[in-house]
Amino acid sequence: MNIDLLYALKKLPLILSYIHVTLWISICSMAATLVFSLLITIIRYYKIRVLTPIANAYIDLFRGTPLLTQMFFIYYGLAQIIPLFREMQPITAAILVLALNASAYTTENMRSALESVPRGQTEAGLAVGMTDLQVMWHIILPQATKVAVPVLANDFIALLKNSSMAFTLGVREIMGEASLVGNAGFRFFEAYLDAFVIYFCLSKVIGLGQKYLEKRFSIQGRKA
Amino acid sequence: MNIDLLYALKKLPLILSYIHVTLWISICSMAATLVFSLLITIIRYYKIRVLTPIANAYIDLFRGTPLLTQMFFIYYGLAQIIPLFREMQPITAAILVLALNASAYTTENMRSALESVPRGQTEAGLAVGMTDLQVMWHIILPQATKVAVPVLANDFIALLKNSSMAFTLGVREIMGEASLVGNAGFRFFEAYLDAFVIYFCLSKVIGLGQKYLEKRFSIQGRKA
Amino acid sequence: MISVKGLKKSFGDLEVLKGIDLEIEEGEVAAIIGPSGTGKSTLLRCLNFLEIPDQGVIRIGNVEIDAEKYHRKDVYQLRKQSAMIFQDFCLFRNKTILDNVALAPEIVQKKSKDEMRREAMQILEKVGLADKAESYPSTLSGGQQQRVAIGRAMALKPNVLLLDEPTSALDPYLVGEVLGVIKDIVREHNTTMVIVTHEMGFAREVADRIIYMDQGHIVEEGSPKQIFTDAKEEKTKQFLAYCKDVK
Amino acid sequence: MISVKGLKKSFGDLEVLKGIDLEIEEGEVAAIIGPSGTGKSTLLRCLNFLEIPDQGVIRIGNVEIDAEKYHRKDVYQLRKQSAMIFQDFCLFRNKTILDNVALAPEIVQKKSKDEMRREAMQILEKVGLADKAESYPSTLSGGQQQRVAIGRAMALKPNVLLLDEPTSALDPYLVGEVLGVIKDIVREHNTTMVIVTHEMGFAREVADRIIYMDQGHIVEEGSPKQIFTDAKEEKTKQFLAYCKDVK
Amino acid sequence: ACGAGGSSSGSSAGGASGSSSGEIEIGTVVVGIDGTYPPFNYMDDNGEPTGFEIEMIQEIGERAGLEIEFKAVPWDGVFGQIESGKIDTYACCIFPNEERQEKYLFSREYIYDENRFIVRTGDGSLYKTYKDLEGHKIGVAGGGNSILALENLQKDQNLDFEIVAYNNENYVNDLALGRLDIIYKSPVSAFVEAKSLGVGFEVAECPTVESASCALPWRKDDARSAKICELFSKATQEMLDDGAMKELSEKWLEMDLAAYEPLI
Ligand SMILES: Nc1ncnc2c1ncn2[C@@H]1O[C@H](COP(=O)(O)OP(=O)(O)OP(=O)(O)O)[C@@H](O)[C@H]1O
Ligand SMILES: Nc1ncnc2c1ncn2[C@@H]1O[C@H](COP(=O)(O)OP(=O)(O)OP(=O)(O)O)[C@@H](O)[C@H]1O
Ligand SMILES: [Mg+2]
Ligand SMILES: [Mg+2]
Repeated sequence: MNIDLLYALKKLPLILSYIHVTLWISICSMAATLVFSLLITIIRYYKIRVLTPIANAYIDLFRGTPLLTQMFFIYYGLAQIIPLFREMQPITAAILVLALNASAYTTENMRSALESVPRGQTEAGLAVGMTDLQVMWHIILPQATKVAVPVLANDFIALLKNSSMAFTLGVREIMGEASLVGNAGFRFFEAYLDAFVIYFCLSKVIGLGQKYLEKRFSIQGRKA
Repeated sequence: MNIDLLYALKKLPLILSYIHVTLWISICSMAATLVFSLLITIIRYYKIRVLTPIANAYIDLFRGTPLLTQMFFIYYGLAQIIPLFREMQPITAAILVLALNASAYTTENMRSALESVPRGQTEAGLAVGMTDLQVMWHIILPQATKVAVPVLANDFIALLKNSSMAFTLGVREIMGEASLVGNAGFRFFEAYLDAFVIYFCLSKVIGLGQKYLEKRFSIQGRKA
Repeated sequence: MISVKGLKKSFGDLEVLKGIDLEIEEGEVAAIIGPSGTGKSTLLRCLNFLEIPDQGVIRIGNVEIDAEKYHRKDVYQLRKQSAMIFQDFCLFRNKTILDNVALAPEIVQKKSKDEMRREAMQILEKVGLADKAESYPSTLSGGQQQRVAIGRAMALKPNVLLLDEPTSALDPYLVGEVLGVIKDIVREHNTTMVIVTHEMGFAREVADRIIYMDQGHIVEEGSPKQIFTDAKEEKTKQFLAYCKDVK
Repeated sequence: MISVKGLKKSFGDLEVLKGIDLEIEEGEVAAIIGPSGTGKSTLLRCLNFLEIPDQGVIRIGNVEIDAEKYHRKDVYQLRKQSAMIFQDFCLFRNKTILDNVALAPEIVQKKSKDEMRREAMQILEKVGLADKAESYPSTLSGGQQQRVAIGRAMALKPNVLLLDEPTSALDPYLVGEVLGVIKDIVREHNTTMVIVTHEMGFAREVADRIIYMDQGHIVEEGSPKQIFTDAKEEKTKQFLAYCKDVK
Repeated sequence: ACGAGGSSSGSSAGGASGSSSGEIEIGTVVVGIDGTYPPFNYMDDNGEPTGFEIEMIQEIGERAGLEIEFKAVPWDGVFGQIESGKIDTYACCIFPNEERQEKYLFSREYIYDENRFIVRTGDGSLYKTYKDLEGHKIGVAGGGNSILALENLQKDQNLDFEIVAYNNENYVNDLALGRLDIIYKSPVSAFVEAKSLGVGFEVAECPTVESASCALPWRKDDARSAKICELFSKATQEMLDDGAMKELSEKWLEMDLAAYEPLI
């Protein structure tokens, strides 16, 4: 089990050639997660009738159960009932389920960030005549973002890695390819090392984005 | 793919009989994660020399790479080099790696929660003569906890589900058993349904704990 | 301009406002005085529904709201009539000083961005903070923050100004300046004002009417002269006995 | 008791304190007055190293710290000599009022819990907040919060009290009360005090010495009588010209 | 890797048959593969599928005049893929046990793939009977029926050994590292893996607990699937009869494992 670095290097291009799949799945599901979880967060923040209990049930369901089973039930199970799902490309299904799964986590994290903004900020906004939505957009969200950025970066990095679940639906991506390569010559160390390095670099990019945003949204000065 | 509910019900006790393994792995790694990430968070919060860059590198490494590869390199890779690891029980290794992995996420989340506490709170504590550590313990942590609870609950639920990775090291737990049962008769839907329900219930318990703690730590009143 | 009828508000078991009736004319400046914890801030916050009253009817201009049945839209309308200066300032922490002043007119009153920037700079000059335009609130001294809060409210040119201890962090020189600014506003825009203050000198200078509140009731109202020299109620007299500097 | 030598402090390009020298005797009450944004709060915050000076030496009691080389332990020692009342109160948001008052003596001075609880209740009675003992800061009115801040500082019975506008949210009646409390403390414990205030009447009543600050310098110091009636510097005179109520 | 092997004896007729009408449009037959089970099916240096089963199925396709497409799907997702029609069958040495036959049609078995107790070189003679297994940990692939076979053995003979199930090939690593003393696995694949690891394994002397064979599963209640199944069975039988299977087996598996006599 001595790692053959040369072998790892030789296999890197092959594994790397699936990076566009991993990226596509990750970026699409991140974007969907951002939009969807923001929507749900706002629904819950303003306790909008009817929608709030639905949102809560959704969170319970998708946060509480394994991603694998969600993939399975939605892609295969729903295909039984809803013809639309039968036509669906596996990669689309993977993106959909990943986003649904991640949103359940992310919306909880967003809520916590929103609630960390002192009530006085909302009041000041309302007092100058803004609507709830304007206060949310101009005052609360920018302040909450500062708290949310590291947490969202975590969520996105988790999502990046969860994208390997798409392999279950037959979509070959980096991790799937690594396990294929690893098994071929029983060279798990080498193949996993490649995956390890690739994911590390991709996560690092998210990490750098995180740092940039944290700086950008940090409020200067002693009382911030 | 018609789900045979009776079969699912029949197999539930068998799958459920591994709940103690899942619980043991999860609870141990949660406890370890809590302690370890708190330690790292404090090291970074006070920018303690030497240790801070080490902590940062650790976070980059463990947050940025797939859990599966971490398991592999630590359990099989280190066993090559350090004989101690060869003696290690797989369940111990799983707990160790899970905790190392989760701590990298959790410490980022804790940092964000700590930074959401206004600077004035620290200053007030210092001004009455408290040490940094006393301020952290009596003033900052309790306030940060309110922000952190939903986020930590997310982390713990994710950890609960990641505990299924222990199966990679040959530790049979709920998800592993579900896939064994699924395999035996090629009845994955039924087996996964059982796992789905069990994880849902376990997560619900964490969710209830979350709700309780959120209430407990919420600061009453309009400006909270 | 402002009319309050039967206003009641409790926090849990604590009844803070126990039935307030109040009429304030257009252009009138009313100062509310009274002991700490008596419900002055709460009354002010009820006027623009930041605190939702348990009972009572509030009218500002031609917007009337019954606390027991109202629409969100009415509340928005009510708030558009007024601006408020908070006891603890509550500046927008994520905005520069200039943006703190310019934001609301821009997005609520849809004024042009450039115009508002110019106007906001003028206001900042008036309150002596032109050099801090690009700073963030957290780097300001107490008095500077309070002046931004005043500027933010002024920028809206509202029909009604609600001021909660607007001079608490200001030195006597600035109190004089603020006094001047307030008098200007009233003269120019005929703004109606409700000022909560514990600086009796300031109240006397600025107000047309003094309202003395105690334990959730309006105990007495009258012209400054009458209240400060010839209060009718025992409570008022006791309270004012400590304000030696005004007598 | 307090000695400051060559104290300088900048925020970025902004030089806030431009070389402050100051000596205050044990038991002396010094009031710092001056325009807003002049560095009064910053000076106070430097005294207990909440703001780390760029340069200068600070001594309180027998703890002396040079800003350019110091140990964390020295800073802790320095802070144990003093208590502070913040301009924006900064009550512990996660603690009840009673705990706000009792916490520091318990964990810093290791007093017994039961004893401190009794003592804290007595202090709350003194500042008129006994009924709020179990409330949280966020539910208090402005004046109530300020009184808790005063109580919290008093509970430590420190050698040195640093007060940043301790009466800004208080009505005249309470200002009188606080004045009494401060006089009591000085009499009982011979506490040294540095009070930043813009209420000239209060400064005159309470202080042994008035220090007038402007733009990062100490412009003039002297007894209240001398400063208020016979200031030497032009700047001081100008500033005080607005304080009609004191003259 | 996939779940190889299966349990004890079977019964009933496996293979093809079923309703067939000549009118059915078959199109491309999509064959799922695990792709991680050398030498049966795995990926070559270019990431293309290769191995015994790959070549066999290609030849079946040629003989039956069917177009074949391979698709890598991990074991976890296989049966969803089959049932939702994303793939038609799955090649990974699947043993058509009784329970599985209730759910699927199986075409003609093609090879025997017996699991054996495998140990580090030199230890083979330590385990002469089942009794010798006592006190040891035995690693086994969780994805198959072998684990049931071991459990039955344990129960039937009241033996005291511990079964450790894996969802991957890590039990081979654990045997090499000495964490396990015995694994229960197809010797063919175990030896391939041992070679890659640079360690030596051998088959323990004690006999296997099951005889197992490999076949391809097909959807039931689906005329097209039944038709393909029938065509596959026919071609498989041909290959067994004319020695093509033997040839392939010797090329990839280094011995003749062709399933001349069906087990089920
Ligand atoms: N959110 C709240 N929850 C509970 N009690 C509250 C809340 N807000 C205010 N109170 C209580 O209501 C009473 C009136 O408070 P209010 O702020 O109106 O006083 P005030 O007259 O403005 O006093 P001050 O002059 O000290 O600012 C106080 O006793 C306060 O403790
Ligand atoms: N953290 C900071 N960053 C940048 N500038 C700051 C910071 N803190 C204070 N300042 C600036 O330093 C100057 C002095 O502030 P300070 O709070 O000491 O004033 P002050 O004399 O207490 O005024 P006031 O009477 O209004 O409270 C102000 O111009 C303020 O804007
Ligand atoms: Mg008030
Ligand atoms: Mg100040």
